[in-house]
Amino acid sequence: MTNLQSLNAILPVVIIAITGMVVLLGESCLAFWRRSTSASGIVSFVGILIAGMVALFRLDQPMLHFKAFNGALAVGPFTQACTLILLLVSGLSVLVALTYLDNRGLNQGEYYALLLFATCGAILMCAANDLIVLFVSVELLSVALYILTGFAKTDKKGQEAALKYFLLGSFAAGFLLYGIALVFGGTSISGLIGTTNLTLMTARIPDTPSFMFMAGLALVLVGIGFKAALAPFHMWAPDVYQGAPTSVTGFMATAVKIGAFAALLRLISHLTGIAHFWLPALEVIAVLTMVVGNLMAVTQTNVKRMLAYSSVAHAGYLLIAVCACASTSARPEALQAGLFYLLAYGLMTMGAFSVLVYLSSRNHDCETVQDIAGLVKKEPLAAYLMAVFMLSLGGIPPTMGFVGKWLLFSAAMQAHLVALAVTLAVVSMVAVFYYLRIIWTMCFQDAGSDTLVSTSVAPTGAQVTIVVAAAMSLILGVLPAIVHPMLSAAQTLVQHL
Amino acid sequence: MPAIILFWILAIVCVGAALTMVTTANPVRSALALVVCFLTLAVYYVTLSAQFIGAVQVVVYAGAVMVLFLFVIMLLNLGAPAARTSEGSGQRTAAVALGAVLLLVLFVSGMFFEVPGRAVSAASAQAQGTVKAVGLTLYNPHLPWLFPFEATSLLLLVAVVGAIVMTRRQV
Amino acid sequence: MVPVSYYLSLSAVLFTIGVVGVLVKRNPIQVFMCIELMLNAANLTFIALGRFYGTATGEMYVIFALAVAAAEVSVGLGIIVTIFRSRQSIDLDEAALLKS
Amino acid sequence: MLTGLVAHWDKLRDGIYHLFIFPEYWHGIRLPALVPYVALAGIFAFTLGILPMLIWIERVVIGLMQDRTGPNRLGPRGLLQPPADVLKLFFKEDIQPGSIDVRLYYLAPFISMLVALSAGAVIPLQAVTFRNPHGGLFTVPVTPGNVNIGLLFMLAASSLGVYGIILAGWSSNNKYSLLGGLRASAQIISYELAMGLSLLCVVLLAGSVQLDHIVNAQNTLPFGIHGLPAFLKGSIFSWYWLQSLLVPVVIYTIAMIAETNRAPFDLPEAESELVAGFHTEYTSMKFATFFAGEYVNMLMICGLNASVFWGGWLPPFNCFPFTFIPGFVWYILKVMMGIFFYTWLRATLPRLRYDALMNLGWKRMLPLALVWLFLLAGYSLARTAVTQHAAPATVMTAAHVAPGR
Repeated sequence: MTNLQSLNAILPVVIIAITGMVVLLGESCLAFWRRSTSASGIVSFVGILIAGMVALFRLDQPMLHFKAFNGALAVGPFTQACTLILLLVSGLSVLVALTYLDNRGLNQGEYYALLLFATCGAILMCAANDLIVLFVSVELLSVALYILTGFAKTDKKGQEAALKYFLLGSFAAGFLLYGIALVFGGTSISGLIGTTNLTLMTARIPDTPSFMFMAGLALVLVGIGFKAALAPFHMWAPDVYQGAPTSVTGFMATAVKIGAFAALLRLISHLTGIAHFWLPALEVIAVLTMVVGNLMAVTQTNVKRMLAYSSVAHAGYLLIAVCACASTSARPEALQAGLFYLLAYGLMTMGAFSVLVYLSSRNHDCETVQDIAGLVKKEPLAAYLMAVFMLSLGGIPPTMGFVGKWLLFSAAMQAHLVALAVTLAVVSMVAVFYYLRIIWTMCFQDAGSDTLVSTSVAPTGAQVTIVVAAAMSLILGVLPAIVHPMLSAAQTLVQHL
Repeated sequence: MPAIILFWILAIVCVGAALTMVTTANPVRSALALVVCFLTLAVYYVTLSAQFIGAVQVVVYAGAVMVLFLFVIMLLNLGAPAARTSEGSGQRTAAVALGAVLLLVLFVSGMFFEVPGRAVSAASAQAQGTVKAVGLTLYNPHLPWLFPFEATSLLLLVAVVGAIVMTRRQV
Repeated sequence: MVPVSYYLSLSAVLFTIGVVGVLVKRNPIQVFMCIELMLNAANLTFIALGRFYGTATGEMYVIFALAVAAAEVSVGLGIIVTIFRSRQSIDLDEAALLKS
Repeated sequence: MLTGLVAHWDKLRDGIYHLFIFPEYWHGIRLPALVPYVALAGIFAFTLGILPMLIWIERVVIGLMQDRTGPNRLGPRGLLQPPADVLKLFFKEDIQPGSIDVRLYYLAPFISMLVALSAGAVIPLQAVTFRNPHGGLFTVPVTPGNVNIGLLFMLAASSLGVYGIILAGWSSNNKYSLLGGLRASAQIISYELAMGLSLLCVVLLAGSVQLDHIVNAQNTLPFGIHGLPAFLKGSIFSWYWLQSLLVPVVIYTIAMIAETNRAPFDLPEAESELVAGFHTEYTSMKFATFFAGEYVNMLMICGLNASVFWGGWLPPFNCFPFTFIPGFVWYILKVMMGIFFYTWLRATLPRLRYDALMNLGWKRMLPLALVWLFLLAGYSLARTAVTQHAAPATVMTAAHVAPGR
């Protein structure tokens, strides 16, 4: 496999990166481009669309199961499935941003360029077959997100969120890098130098790996745990989600999680031989994350913070899929469940945040739960679609969230992770409470005194996003088989470790 | 034997500088201690015959990164902060305890480590750290380093754009 | 030659000092410097291991880590300067707008 | 007698050349092993010896350029002025301002001086030829440390020099000093990029970052054209100022002036705006150390210039009168030309405004250097393809044993 063929294999990433550079150049060189408020956004969207087409057409090409760039990347069906999910999410967030930025007078092409580069980072995280590539791509995603978080420079909360996110993110990067260093040392066996290549690593690890390797693995997991906001490393998430511009929060909540969990799934799938070492720890973290996320979400009065804790809880659910990967018999189901849940989580979270962006463009400042009281009378469409997302997040049929949870539950049962399955069932009950509370507030509480003031900006982008996300949540909730080809292709990851 | 003595001298300087960096309240002193720490690390790299990385360590970390830190500290005039009591002693104790556990784990992992079955002659090690050897490895089309290198260039582009976006005055 | 375990132990000490520093310090610039120390501890490990393997592999990791650190520094200091411009203080304790 | 001299000219010349070839062992001492110490002593002595003279030279040159006499009171043509200056600085009152950061305040000048001197550790003065006991010849560069990262070491040393200025500005607790320190750090970091890129152009052509390799790589026929007369080999036309097609040397020269904070880029100590910038609060010997550090820095950075762009110890033409003169003389001559250039600019150009300085660095020189690096890479590839010559890096292995080099 030459490097040119490898480059062809990651064509979607290349397209996205080039689109980002085109946006930057257009913004700085072309006057007519700068005068238009949304040229950059439209170009970005077109770029994502093209990349998505390429990824879609390649989904069922079996020849693409290979390691690109001499083992730096694994470009199999699993990567392609993740790429598609990420492109969907990032396309939607470009649309949301069109509304949000226009509304805030922040329309700068750099936003879209950074969004595109962050998407590149997230896709590369899914494809990374070497820990150092994982590190570089995590940083590519994170550095772009630090800037996007602080993009509204007049917003003090945004600045503060950027600082917190940056400091904790870099802290996590330190753990990740040191963990990689220890793995590099711990994988050396007699006569062979250490490696961080996942494929080579699997062959190197004996049944009882060296202590150094285990310590390194633990630090790597801590680093990824920070990025994925797993408890007890989730402290930054609520603050950052609340402070960041809402359109960024939507992207951050989805893309980072998808990237981090794809990386985690790939990493863990290569380590099933020593599952007895890491499985107990991950199970504890999963239970802790689910419980903490849901319990904290109940007490929140701010919608964005509530969604932040809910995303922590969903990280816990996703961790079930990771844990289930330990069992060889359950691994195909676990991967399928994980991928489906990532798609579901991406759609419904993105949808929920888009509703908030849409409402803020209609001058409803939706900070607290009280702000959305009686929304159904003022903005019926937005309120109903928000209800769809809440039901989906809560895992109530006939939505996508329900199917996802069901898949996770059955994967857990198949892998004999009864404790996790039971916890999932119990905390889902708690979760239903706070999601339904939002719906109840929207429908049955009295509206505040604020009146509807429509702004000059037409929130088309956000509207499209909401409708698309809601429609997909419902359709996939009823007919999950639509994405089956994608998922079954992804199952072949098992054969192509 | 002289190598081990040099190691210990540098280790004392390095750890001392790192501790000073953490314990002093004055950011300028802190930054200077870190510069000393980075310089000793550069000397370590040279003694480990990684001359290129040693030079890059000085140019990038001591020459650019820490100068930027000092520049920002001075620009924001963060000099010596007023004596503060807000640093909770409980949090500090917890942090130190956590650090002790971490240190124990990492020590155990590194303390007894031996590279199995390899004895590298000093001459061949010397040849591995030159600019030429590093370049030939990094840009070798049959090794996996080319791709992360390209990804890093994208990361640097993001950083350049980001730094300008963050600090540009007019919105 | 100094045994590789010496270097690993030294980098463990440096890494731990960095971690404790991040948790203890309240000034973001100092927190950030502690993070830099953590990254450098990892670099020392890479170089020591790579040298004892007898290849230039260790250097590769350090080159990427250096580039990442440089990128983080430029963005991080940008954020710190911006936050200072808007509120004339960067203390982490005073940064408390974000509370539930 | 004269005709005899002419007849035996070739023999005589070879005889004189052989005087420059040393035996490898002399009374059991291996001479090549002593070369670094000789070089260290030489560089140290020359640098510190010429320092007081530099100030006199500068004043005389500026005097000439501005059509006035310059120093003329002490001694013939004011030649006793330098020792008098040194004495004056020694005996001036040493004032320590209040409310300063004492340790850093005293540390700053010494950092400045030490870092500047440390750059001298890798500078190659010339190459000497030795004859081993079997009659074979080999050359050794006269440098304290012939390390394989020489150019990077110079860059590192020049980038550390800013600490002295920053610390002086900070510890003085004076707003002018602080502003000077801020300006200096921003200026030096900005111009380091262009400087590094212009040096990279040379590295690209020479294929090495070891300084004596870079000098040796210039010892070819101009542009590698075959069939040119031999006296052009390693001549002024084959040095890298021309071989890298002029632009890098221009960029380097501008950047080196900014790096050393000299006029017209002496913003950190602009007396019309900042009193004296970072060294406002320094008196007596501490001031003298700063002052000397700046001149040492200039010498070192001109030394690098002479090595990488102006052929180091190579004589301007590879023929009789020039090759007689030992290489280090040519080298010092080239360094002093750099110093003269500094003085020339100082005497003629007004100081830039700060934003103009930054614009020049970031918007003109950096893009130009980047573009030029790409062009040069293409040019070098094409040249290799046309001449079927291996990369210039291999030139250095072809041992050239002309004496005095």
